Amino acid sequence: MIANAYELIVYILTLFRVYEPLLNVFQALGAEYVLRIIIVLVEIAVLFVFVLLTVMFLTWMERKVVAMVQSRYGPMVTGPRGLLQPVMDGVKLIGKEDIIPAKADRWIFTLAPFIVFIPALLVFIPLPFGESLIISDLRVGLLYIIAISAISPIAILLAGWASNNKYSLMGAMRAVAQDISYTIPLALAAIAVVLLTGSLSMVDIVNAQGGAWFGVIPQWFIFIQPLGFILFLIASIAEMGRIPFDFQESESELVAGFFTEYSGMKFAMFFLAEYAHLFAVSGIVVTLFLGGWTGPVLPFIPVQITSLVYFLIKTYAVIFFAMWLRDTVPRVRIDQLLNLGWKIMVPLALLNLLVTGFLVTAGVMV
Amino acid sequence: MAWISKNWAMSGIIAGLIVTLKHVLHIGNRPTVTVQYPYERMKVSPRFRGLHAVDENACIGCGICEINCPNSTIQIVKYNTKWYPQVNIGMCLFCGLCVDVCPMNAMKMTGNYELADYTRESLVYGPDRLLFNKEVKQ
Amino acid sequence: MNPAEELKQKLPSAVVSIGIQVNKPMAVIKKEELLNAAQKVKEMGFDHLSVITGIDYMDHFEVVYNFFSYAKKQNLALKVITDHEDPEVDSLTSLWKGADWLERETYDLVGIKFIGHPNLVRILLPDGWIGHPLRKDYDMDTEQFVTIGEGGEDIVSTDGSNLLRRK
Amino acid sequence: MDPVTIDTTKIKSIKRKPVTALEKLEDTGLISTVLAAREREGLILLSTIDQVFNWARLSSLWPVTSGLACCAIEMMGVAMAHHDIARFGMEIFRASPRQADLMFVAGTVTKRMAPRVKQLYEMMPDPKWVIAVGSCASTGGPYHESYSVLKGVDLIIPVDVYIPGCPPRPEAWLYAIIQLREKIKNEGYGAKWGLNK
Amino acid sequence: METDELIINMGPVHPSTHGVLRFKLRMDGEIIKECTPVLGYLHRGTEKLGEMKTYLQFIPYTDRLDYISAMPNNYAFVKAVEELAGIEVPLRAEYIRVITMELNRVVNHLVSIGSLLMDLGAATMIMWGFRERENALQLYEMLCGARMTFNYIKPGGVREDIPEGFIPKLNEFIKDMEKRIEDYEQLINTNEIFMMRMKNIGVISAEDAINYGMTGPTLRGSGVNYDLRKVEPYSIYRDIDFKVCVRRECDSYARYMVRIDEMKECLYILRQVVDTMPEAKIVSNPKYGIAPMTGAPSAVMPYFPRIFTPPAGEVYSRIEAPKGELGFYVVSDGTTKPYRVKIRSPSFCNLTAIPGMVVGLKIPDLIAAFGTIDVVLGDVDR
Repeated sequence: MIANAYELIVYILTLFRVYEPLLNVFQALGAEYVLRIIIVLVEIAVLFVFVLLTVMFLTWMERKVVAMVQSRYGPMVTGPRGLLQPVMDGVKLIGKEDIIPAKADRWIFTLAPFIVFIPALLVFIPLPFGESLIISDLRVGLLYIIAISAISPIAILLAGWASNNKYSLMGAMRAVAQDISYTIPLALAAIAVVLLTGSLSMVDIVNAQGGAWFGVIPQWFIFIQPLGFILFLIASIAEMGRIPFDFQESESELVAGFFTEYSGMKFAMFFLAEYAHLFAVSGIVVTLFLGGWTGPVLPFIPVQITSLVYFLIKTYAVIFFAMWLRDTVPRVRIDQLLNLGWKIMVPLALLNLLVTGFLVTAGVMV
Repeated sequence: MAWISKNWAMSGIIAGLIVTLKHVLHIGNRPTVTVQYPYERMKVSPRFRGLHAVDENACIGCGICEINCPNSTIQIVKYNTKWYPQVNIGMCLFCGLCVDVCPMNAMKMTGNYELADYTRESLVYGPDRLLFNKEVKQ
Repeated sequence: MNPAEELKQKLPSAVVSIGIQVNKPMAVIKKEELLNAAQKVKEMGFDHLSVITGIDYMDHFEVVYNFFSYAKKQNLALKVITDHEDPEVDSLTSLWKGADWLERETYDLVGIKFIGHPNLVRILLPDGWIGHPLRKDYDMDTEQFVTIGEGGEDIVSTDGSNLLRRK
Repeated sequence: MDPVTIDTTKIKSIKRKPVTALEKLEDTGLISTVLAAREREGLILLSTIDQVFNWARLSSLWPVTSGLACCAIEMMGVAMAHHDIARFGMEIFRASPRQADLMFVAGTVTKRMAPRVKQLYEMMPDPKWVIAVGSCASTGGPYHESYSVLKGVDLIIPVDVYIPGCPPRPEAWLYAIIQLREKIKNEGYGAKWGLNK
Repeated sequence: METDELIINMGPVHPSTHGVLRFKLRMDGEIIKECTPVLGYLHRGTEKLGEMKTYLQFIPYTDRLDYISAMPNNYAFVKAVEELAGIEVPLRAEYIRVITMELNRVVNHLVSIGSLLMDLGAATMIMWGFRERENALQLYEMLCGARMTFNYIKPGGVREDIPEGFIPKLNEFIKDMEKRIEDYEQLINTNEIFMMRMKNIGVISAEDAINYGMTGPTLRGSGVNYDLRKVEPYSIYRDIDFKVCVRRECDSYARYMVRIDEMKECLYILRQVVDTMPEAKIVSNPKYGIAPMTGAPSAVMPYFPRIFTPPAGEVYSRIEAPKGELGFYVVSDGTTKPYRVKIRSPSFCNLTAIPGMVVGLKIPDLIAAFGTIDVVLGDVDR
């Protein structure tokens, strides 16, 4: 049993008979840890490239889905079916002039995009992409994810404050209020799942959903926790800041929300972070409620590959739902959003938790 | 809470989702309507008011179009021993008054709309670019 | 009986003459009695103030009010004639809230002052614009330019050097 | 052709802090290097970088939302299903000029609006382009006799492409966009800063 | 605790002000304390230009007032001139005018609803609206050669007769449109979030609406049964059977629903007009003006005057434009140019009510209320 990506790399290297010689070389130098560091760096590089490619694909997909709903084509000219469009956008943004407004707080203004971007990457660390495709199976994985996500409001507030623009500040305030009020139902809905599995580790949560009733219906938590799933989905869409809850950048109200004043590469980082967050949150939804990477095992294909494919299919289904919803509904008002969060979602999540707790203690579930 | 008790089913949103999904899947005469311009073109109506054209033989250079133009877009200039209108299409309203008033029916408006250019001066269309010859066309 | 005659019966002192404006009855009102007449007109059921028009006739100004009654489905026009030097009429904002902007617009473009208007400033053109464009003697040759001041307000000047590009 | 020599000592002796984008770029020495390379026609790599950047720029022109008058409705028409500006990757109408590359001056620029249009243009980061749409923006058009209309937006900001029409039909916009793409394709690296002339 | 009031400037270039309108907002947190619209960023001096152009030359300028629905503008000015000069119009020309105007009402409401929904954050509706609008514009292009600025209605008739193949295409459009409206209703009407945003927002009572001089769908949304097409029937509206769409809720949702209902009613009118259209192909008054001299393409080439001098006098004539009551006050001194043209634009008068409507609401509500008022800045600033 291969526990995580590090061991997987070691396993592959051993399979090609290069690990032993490499290890020997480094051991002879007395620097075994260097090899470990190199392998970890390779892991992180692969993750980074994967996230970058995913984000680019997601921006393309978003534009295509919007276009399909609106009976048009979307990007077509650049590359086949416009596939190169996100690359071009990225290259162009690198080549743009980087403006820092005269009245802005220069340091914070520069720092904020990084503070947004780094947690968006860090979230991926305990997220299992497939069987043994996980950077590190933290024992407190879920807690870690929720904690890391909580950093981004701070960065948004920094960005809004440093821009010295009324629209930015209002956008940042709204974003923070929204993030804080929706993290609570999000966490409460997740805790119900934790009660069922008895573990915070993401891998354990996935493994708990591995079986099937009558051999047909998979034992996903969506069937045991339908209310929890709906709450978690709504709260995560709100956390992602997408329509109908996109207050951070509601175009028609606040010009572009907290990144009104950002241009060039800094703006690109907000953009990247937003889509990385979208992918991460969808992945978490899949892991918690839709059985993660579990699925029918196929012969002759390594389980790592099939599980990755299952995971990606499920994740893109959730992402498609988010995009589809975005094209259908208008946005709600900020006070209505907060009402919904505090007066409806939190009590419902608590109720859900209470019922789950009773049932688990009574031994009905699991 | 009262609101959620009334709307817990979210039937309106679900109905909306169904409509948009119908568009995604092109169910029931909801096709993609885009005309990919440089490769495909929409049919332009014969009455379309685009770039002017002046019949070389019919035009008598009377200047009625010049006086009738709402914003003095047209000027009569000399070209090859005869007088012809010159149109500054960068200022033109494309209202068609000049076509309506032309006593010889020499002024026409073609379906040409690809007129974008890099300088303001090149938008002044002199007789050399406006004239056409009926005989040659037939 | 058309409403103009009715108005003349009710307020014989205010109405100078009555006439017809193509197919709408019209009454010419004394300048001083306008507010009174408007009050009466409103009591007669003309609740919709459609438009206020100021016309410059070189030697005098005319201000025309067009009313409509939702209940009776009738039209009525009131006309006030003012002198050219210092055109002033009473404001109808106390009776119709909709008169507010219409009067401001007339003030802006024609230059007729409305006495008793709560906020008689220019509405379409920026403050400080020289002249009232819809007067016949408006100087069309002098170009006026607008620039933005420190607080975002408009500054009008005839010198456009800050704005125009060096060629 | 003689190689262009760059006298770096002169630049350093001035010791001024770079303020504008042009000065910052000059400070890095990139422009002069590229220009020198272009002169010598030796370094293919750098001119390839040029081409890549130009390609990226022409493929993702994000317009700023700045509808002014009648043409703004046709601007919406261009973005909508039948013509679909998104095919060129241009459907991202940024509300904030800081993230835009292209400005459609779509409509009549009145005297009162002119300083704001100029401000909007100045807020956009380099490199940036302007398309003057319709008769009003090109020359003042129908309203060029009016007291309150600016006679052409090129009096206040530089314009790259003019589209005649009142308002131009969406295909005419797309034609103009193709013209602009052609223009960008042939630009040198420092073109927007007026250096390759 | 000391709190400070926040002053926010929305516009003039702001995504949701439908053009170049500016709102000066005095805010207490998120609550609007005072809202002052600042106009004039699109003031083009049309009224002054009207005094400088001849009657025929001024018709293209009327197109550019309310550029979403230009045909009623054309008609309103021409109607004023016709009343002034006492010109009779052939019946077929009146039918064509009504077709174009009702088609334009559909287009206007599509754009209005679409941009309202876009401001609320749902971009799909505007795309669908413009998709159908494009079909209507193709009909217009067939008819008069332009898409938005028509210059089609002339004193004494219309510029050209309808071309062949127009009526079948129009019928197809009507049939298509009826299906599309069902789609729109399914997408929006019952959407819970939409209702939450629109119900009881921007309430204006009937008395206030009348006092402010609001007209059109905004007034009918406040429960006043008033439509100039019924009250003072002009053109052929006397013979057409249609009902006035009225809602009594007085809020933004009612105004939105009035527009949806009116679109359906327009399609109903269009069907009627197409069915009862007279066959005689006379579309201009031959008594008035001179015929084209040579080389007329066909015998039915319309007659309309080149130089047009109505008698001296003044007239105020108004019609029910899609946005409300559109009036032209024309003063003639017997020359070829009008002495004074005053435009009573519906958007300008409807916008008057905004400051009173939004106090105590939030910025998103301002956007919702403003979207249902449906103004076009060309019409407001002129």
